[in-house]
Amino acid sequence: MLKAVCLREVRLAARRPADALSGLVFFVMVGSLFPLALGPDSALLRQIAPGVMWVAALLAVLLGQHRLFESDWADGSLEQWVLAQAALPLLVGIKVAAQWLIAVLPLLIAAPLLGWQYGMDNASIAVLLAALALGTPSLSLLAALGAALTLGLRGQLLLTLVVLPLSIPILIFGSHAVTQAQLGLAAEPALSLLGACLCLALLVTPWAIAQALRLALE
Amino acid sequence: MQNHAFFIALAYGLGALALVAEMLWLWRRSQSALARAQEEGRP
Amino acid sequence: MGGVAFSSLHLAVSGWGCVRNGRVLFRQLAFELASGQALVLKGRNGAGKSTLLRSLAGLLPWRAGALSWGGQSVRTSDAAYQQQLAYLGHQAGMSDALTGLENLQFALAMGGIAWNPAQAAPVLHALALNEVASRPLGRLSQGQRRRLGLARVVLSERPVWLLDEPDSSLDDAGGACLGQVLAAHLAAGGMAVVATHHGLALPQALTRTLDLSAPREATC
Amino acid sequence: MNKPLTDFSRAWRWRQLASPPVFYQWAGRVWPWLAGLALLLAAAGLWVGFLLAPTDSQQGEVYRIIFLHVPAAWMSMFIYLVAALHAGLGLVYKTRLSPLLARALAPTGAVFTVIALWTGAAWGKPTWGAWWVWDARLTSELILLFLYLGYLGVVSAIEDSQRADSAGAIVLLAGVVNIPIIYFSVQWWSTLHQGATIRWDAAPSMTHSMLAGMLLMALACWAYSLAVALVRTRCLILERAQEERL
Repeated sequence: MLKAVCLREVRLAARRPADALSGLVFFVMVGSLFPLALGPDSALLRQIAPGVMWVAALLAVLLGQHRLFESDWADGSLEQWVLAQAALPLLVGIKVAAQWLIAVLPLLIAAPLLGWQYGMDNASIAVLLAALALGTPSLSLLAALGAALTLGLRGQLLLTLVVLPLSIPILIFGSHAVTQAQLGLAAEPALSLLGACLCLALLVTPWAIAQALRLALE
Repeated sequence: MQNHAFFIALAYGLGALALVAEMLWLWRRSQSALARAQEEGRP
Repeated sequence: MGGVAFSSLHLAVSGWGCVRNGRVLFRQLAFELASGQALVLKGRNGAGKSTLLRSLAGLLPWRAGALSWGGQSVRTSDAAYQQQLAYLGHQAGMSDALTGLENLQFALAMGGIAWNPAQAAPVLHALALNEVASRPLGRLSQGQRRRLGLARVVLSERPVWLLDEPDSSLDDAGGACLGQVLAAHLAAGGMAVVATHHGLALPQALTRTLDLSAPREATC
Repeated sequence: MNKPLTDFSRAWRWRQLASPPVFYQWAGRVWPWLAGLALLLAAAGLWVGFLLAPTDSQQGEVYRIIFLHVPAAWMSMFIYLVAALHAGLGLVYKTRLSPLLARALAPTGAVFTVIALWTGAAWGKPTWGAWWVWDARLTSELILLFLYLGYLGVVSAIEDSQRADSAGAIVLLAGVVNIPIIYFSVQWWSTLHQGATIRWDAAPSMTHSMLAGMLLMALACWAYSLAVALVRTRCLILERAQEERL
């Protein structure tokens, strides 16, 4: 079951690489736009780096996931998922995890490059990576919830309206962890809070997503 | 000190405006719902 | 063809009513179905055939009435009941970007069935899918997609088939093949509910017909 | 929220109210009284607030915005919780009335959130010298407005009313689970980025008449919210009945 879902997601991503990589491209481009708009003042750039990176990552995840269930819904696969042997929340969880590996993990690989562009030191980049690794799965789950709730509806604005308020804590904890590291202070409290948010998201969202998908099928 | 009156008026005026707008909107909505219900008989 | 025999089964529906988009499609619907029997749903467009099938599949909550499976009452999304179902809707339930075989393998894995080429080959052959199954689904015709959907249902080894116009966009040979597949499934002790506008090539003794555009008091 | 707090003895009759036709009749009888009560209480509250309460020694007259600001902020949070409670009931027990109540309450909650934000801004400009400061309470209130907008957006975008109710309930419940976290994170964030402009100790020390004015206004807001929610529920019941008959 786990293997089948992952294999399918990987195959789909391989057949349509543009969809999978759009989040990465968005992340890098938005990250590169800020210095162009603000000027090359390295002290300023270093100061805004955590915030910019986190906002860019948040928007990239939202953009990448907003059509997560769209094609499955349109071609009837989702109906088969409901009738599958495994429980729907489990399947949904696996799908989101696979999508995170495919679409969001490249962001983490690209994040150090952006970090160097902004003049961050290596220790803060390590914290940035840890924070992104703990925070983006929660963002993915929330975005998947938004995608399931707005399945088949017009307008992408609705998804952002639903998901952005819910993702504010992750944004705050995530960028705070990096800021702390830049100031040479302990980042662990913020990282543990991110981990706690992830645990909560893992516990709650798969069921909520499954419920929303059932509603969309009615 | 005298421009405090201005801010108080601003706060209460726009607050009242928001509530009145909500009530008007609701009034029109209930009128149209009632009218349509009476076209088709009692609820 | 399937090679699986099902033990005796019983599906009963009583006093059913469904509402779709605020409109009552049918009420006080009742039927019973045992092993080896098929129910053919007829009716004009919009009479509620698809709605009935979707609520039988537990995808749509029914508004009134009861459904019992093997004598036990079933709620809307009962996992144990839903795992007895093979549902074929208007779409094949397969992804355009994957090949037919990949789609089939995935669908079977989701149903908890290991892919067995020896078992699949005769089914694919009977449905004339041998050549096309390795092409991406997006390049297949509607009829070929329909056949792949049928192959999924046949290979799913599930006792209750819910087929929503399986004969749409099938050619004559496909229609005949559908009849054979259904007859084999019924002979193995399965049951089927099929919505169709055309007749099915099935023995009269095994099929009942429910006309949803007829007055609702008529039950079967 | 939808029930009168007066007749505890007739608890069994409350259950009947869960049926939309009964509720429709009941709400029709009750809402004019509530509206009248709201007017009376608001008049009394404003009278106490503007004529009886003394001028604050530090802020002068401008603190009188508090009589609208604080009740509106209370209502905005409370209505969200009640709406989420009803939405959850509707989702779990499939009661027919609960989702309607949630939908009827949400717009009023959003209006109160806007009022709280607006009066906060009008209060902040003369006292802090800025229309907006990134303070924890203001920021949380703004996020609450976003949550309301998300709910209203989802509910109005979905055509099928059953799906709209349930999807809206999921949005509301997700918000409720998240509100403590949001509140905590924003609190944390603002203590870390403490701006120098805000001094909460500059808030007026309450006299009895100030407190009385605020409580009267809060009760007026309660009565207003109840009345408006009842009327809106009546509208929704009528609209649903028409939908079903189509």
